[in-house]
Amino acid sequence: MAEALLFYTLAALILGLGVMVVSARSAVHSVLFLVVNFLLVAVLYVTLNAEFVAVIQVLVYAGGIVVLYLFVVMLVNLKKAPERFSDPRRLARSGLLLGGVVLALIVVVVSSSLRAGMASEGTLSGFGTPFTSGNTEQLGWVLYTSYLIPFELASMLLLVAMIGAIVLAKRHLGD
Amino acid sequence: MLDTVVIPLLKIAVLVNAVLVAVTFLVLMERKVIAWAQSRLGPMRVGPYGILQAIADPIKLILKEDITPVKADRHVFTLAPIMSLVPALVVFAVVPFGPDPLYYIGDINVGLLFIISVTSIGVYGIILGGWASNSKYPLLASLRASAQLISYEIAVTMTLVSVILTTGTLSLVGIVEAQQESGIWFAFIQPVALVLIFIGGLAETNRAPFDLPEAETELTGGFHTEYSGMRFALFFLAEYANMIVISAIVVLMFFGGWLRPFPNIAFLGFLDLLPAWIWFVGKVFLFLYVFIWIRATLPRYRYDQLMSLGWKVLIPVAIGNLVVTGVFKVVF
Amino acid sequence: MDLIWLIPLLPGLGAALNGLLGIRYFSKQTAGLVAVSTMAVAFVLSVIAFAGLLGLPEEERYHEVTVASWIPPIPLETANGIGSFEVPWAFVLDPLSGMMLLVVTGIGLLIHVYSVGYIDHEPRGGVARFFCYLNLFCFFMLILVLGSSFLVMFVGWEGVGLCSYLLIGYWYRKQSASDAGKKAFIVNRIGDWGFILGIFLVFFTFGTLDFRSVAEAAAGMPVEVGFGVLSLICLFLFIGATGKSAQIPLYVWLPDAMEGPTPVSALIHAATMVTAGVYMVCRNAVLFAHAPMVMEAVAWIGVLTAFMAATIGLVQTDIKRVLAYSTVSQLGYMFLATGVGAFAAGAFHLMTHAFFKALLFLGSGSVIHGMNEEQDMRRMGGLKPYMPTTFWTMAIGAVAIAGIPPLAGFFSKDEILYRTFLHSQVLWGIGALTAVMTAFYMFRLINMTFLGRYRGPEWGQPAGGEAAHGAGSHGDGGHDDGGHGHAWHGPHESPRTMTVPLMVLAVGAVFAGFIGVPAALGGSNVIEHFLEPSFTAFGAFHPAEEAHHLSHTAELGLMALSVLLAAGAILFAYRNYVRQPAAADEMARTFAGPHRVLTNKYYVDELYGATVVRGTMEGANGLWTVDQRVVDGAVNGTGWTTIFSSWVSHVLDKYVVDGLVNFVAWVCAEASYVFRRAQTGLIQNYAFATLLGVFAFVTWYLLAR
Amino acid sequence: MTVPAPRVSTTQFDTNELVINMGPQHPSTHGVLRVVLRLDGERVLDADCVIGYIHRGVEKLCENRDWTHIVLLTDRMDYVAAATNNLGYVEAVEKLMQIEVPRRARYLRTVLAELQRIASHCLWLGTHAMDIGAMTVLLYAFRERELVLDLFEEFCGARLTYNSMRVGGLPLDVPPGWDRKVRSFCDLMEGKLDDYETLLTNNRIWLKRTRDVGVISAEEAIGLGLCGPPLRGSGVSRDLRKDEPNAAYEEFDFDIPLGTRGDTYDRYLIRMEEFRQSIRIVRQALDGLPEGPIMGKVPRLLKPPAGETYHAIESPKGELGYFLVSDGKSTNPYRFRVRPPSFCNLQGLKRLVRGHLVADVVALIGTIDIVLGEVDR
Amino acid sequence: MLEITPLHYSLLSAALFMIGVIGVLVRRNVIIIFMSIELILNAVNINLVALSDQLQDLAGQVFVVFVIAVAAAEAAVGLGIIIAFYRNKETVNIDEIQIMRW
Repeated sequence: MAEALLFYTLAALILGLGVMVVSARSAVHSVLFLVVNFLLVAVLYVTLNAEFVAVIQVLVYAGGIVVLYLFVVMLVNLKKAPERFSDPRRLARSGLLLGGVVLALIVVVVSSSLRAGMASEGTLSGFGTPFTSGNTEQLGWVLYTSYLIPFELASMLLLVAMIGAIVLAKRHLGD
Repeated sequence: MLDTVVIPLLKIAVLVNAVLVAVTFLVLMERKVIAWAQSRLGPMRVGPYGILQAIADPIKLILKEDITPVKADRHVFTLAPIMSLVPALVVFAVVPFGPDPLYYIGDINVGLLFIISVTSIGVYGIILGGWASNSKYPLLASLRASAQLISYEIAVTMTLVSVILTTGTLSLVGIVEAQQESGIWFAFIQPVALVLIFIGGLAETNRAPFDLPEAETELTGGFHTEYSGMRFALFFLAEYANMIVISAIVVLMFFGGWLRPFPNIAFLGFLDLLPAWIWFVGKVFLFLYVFIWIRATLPRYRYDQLMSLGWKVLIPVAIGNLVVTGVFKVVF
Repeated sequence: MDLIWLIPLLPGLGAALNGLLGIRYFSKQTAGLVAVSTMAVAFVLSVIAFAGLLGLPEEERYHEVTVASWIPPIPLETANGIGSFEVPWAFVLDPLSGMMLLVVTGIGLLIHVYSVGYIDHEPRGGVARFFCYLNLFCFFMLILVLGSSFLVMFVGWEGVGLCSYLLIGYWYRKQSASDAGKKAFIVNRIGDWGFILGIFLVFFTFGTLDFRSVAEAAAGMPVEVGFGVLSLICLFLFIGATGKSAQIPLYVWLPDAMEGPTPVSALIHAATMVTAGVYMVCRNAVLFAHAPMVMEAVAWIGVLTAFMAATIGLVQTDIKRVLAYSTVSQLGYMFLATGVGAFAAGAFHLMTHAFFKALLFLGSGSVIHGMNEEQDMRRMGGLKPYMPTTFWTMAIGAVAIAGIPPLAGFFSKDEILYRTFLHSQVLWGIGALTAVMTAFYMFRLINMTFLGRYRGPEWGQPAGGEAAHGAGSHGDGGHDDGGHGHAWHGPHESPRTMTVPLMVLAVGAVFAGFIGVPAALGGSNVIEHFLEPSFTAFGAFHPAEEAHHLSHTAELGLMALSVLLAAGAILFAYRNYVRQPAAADEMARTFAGPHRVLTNKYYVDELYGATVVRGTMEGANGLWTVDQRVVDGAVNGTGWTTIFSSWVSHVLDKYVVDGLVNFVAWVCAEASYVFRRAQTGLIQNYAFATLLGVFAFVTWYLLAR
Repeated sequence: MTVPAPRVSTTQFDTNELVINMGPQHPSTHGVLRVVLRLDGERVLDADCVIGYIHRGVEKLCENRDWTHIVLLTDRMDYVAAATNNLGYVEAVEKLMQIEVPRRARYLRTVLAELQRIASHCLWLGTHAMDIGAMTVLLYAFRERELVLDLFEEFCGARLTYNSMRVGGLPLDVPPGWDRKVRSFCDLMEGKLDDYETLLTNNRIWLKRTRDVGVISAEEAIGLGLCGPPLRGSGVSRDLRKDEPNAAYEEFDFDIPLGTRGDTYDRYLIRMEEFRQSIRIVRQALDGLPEGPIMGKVPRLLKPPAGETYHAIESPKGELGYFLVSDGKSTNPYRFRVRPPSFCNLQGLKRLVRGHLVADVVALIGTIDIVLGEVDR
Repeated sequence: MLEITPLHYSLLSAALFMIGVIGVLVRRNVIIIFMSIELILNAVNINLVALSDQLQDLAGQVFVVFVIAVAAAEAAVGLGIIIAFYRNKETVNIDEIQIMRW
């Protein structure tokens, strides 16, 4: 009961904030909604016994990436938002249309896949590493054994991205 | 219901109040300590030896007019101090004041990561405060502050990893217990890490000599130039609460938390006459004193020097420390 | 004596010190000290060497020292088959070079000493530069004198020419001085052209350049009756000599060379360098003796030069120019002597002339110095009370050059005239007339300068002194302004460093002649006897043999005549310029035409300007035209041809090759108009298309299952 | 370090160029100076000083006072070094009137001027250190400055605007025992100086903030007309106390410290050494303090002969010069003009800050040691 | 309804995904488009974590870690491009980023 309440509350907030992110006029407000959204998603992760992922979500997403967005928004600091020129009704219209299309698509996919999944419920659990709450150690173990090479590749990716970002943002090459 | 809801809520209420009161007295302590360092007396008028100044200051701030600049983004302007203070208070949820579960609200297995991630949220308060003021000095200061905080956070996190390697746990209670088992404070095992975290802590709390975001002489008041009244007080509270957090982390990780000195030497047992939480608070205040002492002594870094210190000294040293720790861990 | 190579080396060392270090670091005193001390040591060494030479028996007085090899043996074609061209660095000491050695080092030393005083108001670097040049000059002059072969001599010959150029142009900021330097240098080049052709011919003829070998070979040849190869050699060599020794037609540079500092004029353009030509002829006496036609030419050119220069000297008013023309004139005497075969007399006159002409130049320098750089005699007069030493020493010099016994000039000049008389009365007549004129213009100089009324600028009060200074220093544009910081306080005697050399030279001018007292006066003509080996010893030829002697009485008569004429000229000059100053002007008015010609130096400079200089420039223009039209025309024609052919290639490339390529591109471009409509550039369109694609795919997937 | 000329882009849009106003209300502009900074990020592209906020027309006021009354107006220019201002003025008038000053008065003037220099430098040290963030030094320096002010108070009764000198001498002799107090102050001050240096001289952060900041070469310093410690910091030996001695300076033995690099740290070291040299001079003056009158022969009504004079002394800030013209008829100056060192040194600020960071601007304002009362007059 | 099944999480995820897609397709501000992409990634993460819990397989959480790493890289490079573009054109309107069209 409490669990359901918590889930519905969180889901409502997450979706509401998502809508706010997409529809906010000011980019700064958009960023703020995004932060709160991510924090709530982190709470959701905690309910799903994924404390480590939750903390990472807060640390990397909320504490790192979104700060970067905020930085850029402040740096760009537009006097006029690009949407000022566009027709709000066109926005709503196309948004609804697109929303319908996408929602239909997703519902079809999810329901069909779930139907397939329920059919073979017996095999749903039992493969992979079973875990309990407080699984950080296990996660580390998996990450550094089975997924070692992808992990290293991810770090490589981050390094390349870092260098690329510096090169792109540096004002004068050769300075 | 009692155990899961009422007692935690009570603990939270007590803790928040305790922190806030501690902050007001910390301000008084800072004024007094610096005054003594500078051969003057400090506040002397309100109450005996100015002790009641700690109460007078908040009253003054609450009663002052709360000004919102015309051109400011009002919502964000209001939100910023709150976003600054809340993470500072939330962190205390995992800080153990003693060995007994009574002394902490929760001991989660990723406690240390929790602290790091929550404190990283505190940046928003500063950035948004500077941005929302719609004024040049605060904007400059907030850009400085955010860059500074993110930079030093990397160094601090890197250093924490080496401590985690030593303890094998992310739980703060676990870290203290590990020190009890090994019978020695980690300050002696990880001295480099201690220094790094202390310096990084100074920078993360914007304290001298890294108090650039609020360098009065350069940027008038820093990111909170346009703030007044209670909203200013919230920033103020957040800063001092953060100081307490950093001191608490340092004490927990390097100075045995609530443990008395030499916890395994029996004949010093009389030291246990003092309750554990007194030891903890005493150590925390010792470090707060060091913070204040440094502020009275050192000049301020320049922005570029600060950044080069962070990136070119602290981070490499932290990585080096991590590597050395790892090697020791593997070899022994 | 084996150390004679040190003698040139010492001034060379001094020059190197002053030149490399002195200009930057030495004080004036140090620079002077270095120069003077090296010269003093050189002089002492010379005296020692000369004494050693005297100690040898007469027939062995030829000492050759080879210092180092220079040009290794190179086989070259000569008249007598393949010869070996080899020249060592060898120096020779014989009576002739010994005498010259003493003259160069002795007089050089005195002039160095004098220069210390004279050059004192130059800036520091300038002094060192001056002494560097002066020492360098002595270095080359001594190489010239001591060289044992034509080529070594030529090194010295060119070196002194260079130093002469440098020193004439010492005040290089002054236009006239640098022009004079260039003139001297270029005129000398013409002479050097002759000299070097002579050297080629010598080598081609004899297969060697060593003086002694050449003389021995030449002595073995018969005296040429007509104009043979020896005559050609001698003619070329004599052209060289006329250049260096300022004879017709190449004398024009010497008067202009007076733009240099006075000690330079004294040393180079009176005492030493200009006599190099005479010395060279004397050195090759044997060769010349075998070419009588050239000898005759030498004699005539010499006497004409002497006469012409003397006439010009009569009317010049610049004190140094008078002396310059006098030098030219005296050099003419020397060539006259060599031309008539009296080499010893020529060399003797060279030596005595060095004394009194150096004396006169230095005296004039002293006057100029005392008169604050004033050179015009018309602005002098009555200087005797102000500068007694200068006056008396200059008077001695003038008497000596005028040929009044028993001073030096008398003996040497009368020896020449006597020998000329033996050769040809016409030459003697011209020579005697020249002697008279010499006496006249010398005393005109003395009288105008020292006697009579003072005509120079006023001096006195400091303020007036400034004005006088301003007026008096018109001629010293080459000086740095700092040099004359002090006001001029009237004519004054020169410092001791300048008067002492004057007095020493005066003593020389008085007594130098006594080594050549002729037999007619009861002497034994020591000098002629002493020099004889240099002209004859290594050959069988004795030029004096064929000459017939006059009686002593006749000789005495000739002497008396010339003395009387000289005395008369002196008196005439005294009357004209001291007793009745107007008489001179009157005379000039009476002979207005000749006076103008003489004042303008026979218009020789203008003649040269119109012919030689202009001719050269026209020729150069002509050559330029040829270059422009013919040579460049050919090149441009080639270029034009290339351009045309490349244009043809370009047309092919552009319309044929590129046309194909462009056609393909055009087809592509036209085709793409249709397809590019799909590319809106709006990312969201693309994203939407992607989304639709995904939707379609998933739908198909679900339905198809 | 040479600062390259800032690249001014016209074609390319620059996201970070920012113009900010520093002052006139700003904690580090030492009064009411306004600096308009053009920034590229944190880097200063250009700076313009706007002055005149406390212009009171001192020069014009002086032309309407008689010669004696002017002394107290000079107090109001460099109000932290009033005694040296008085000294320059009265000496200028004495030069104009050719008044002989008694030896005792000249000695006492020297003592006062040097004590004033110590007080002024204390103020500079405190504020300079405060600007860079070392707050304790400010209070230390003010503590010692207080002692100097006490000495002045005992001498003339005032603590800031002393009005302490008269044309021809001093208004009054020092109280008995004053010299003993000055001596004990000197002894105390020496120890305190070591305290300051302990806090700053070898402090790594202080070195980082001042070394190679605001470097100016000797040629540039001369070209900008700098004077005082900023000039000497670049190695130019120019101190009017040595070069054109006034008061009794030629009778004392002291050194002129010179810098080598011309940066802020050198200027700091120079002023620290000047503290010590001032103490040295004060001691020598007290040792040789002659007895005798303190006023020369001066007429009741000062009426200098017609003429003009320029007299400059070395104030704590640099060359402080007075140009006075008297018409010989009235009892007022016909023209009164001051060459204020702070004004001249402030011209160097534009050059000094270019290329540095915003944080250095306050350090550089501090290092040239201005007093706006003197700049604006 | 009161029992929370993976279906609930999937639907939440799908809805969030939809919001993100709409943001990407509708907004003109490039920065907001980027933020919408972050929303999409978060939607995916929710799904991964939920199914990881359901299936008791840590691979889902590992994937989340990788997704976050990729998101960080994407944000860094993407924002670098935006800054560079803004510096040249002084705009972040995606409709104006079309100079490579034809």
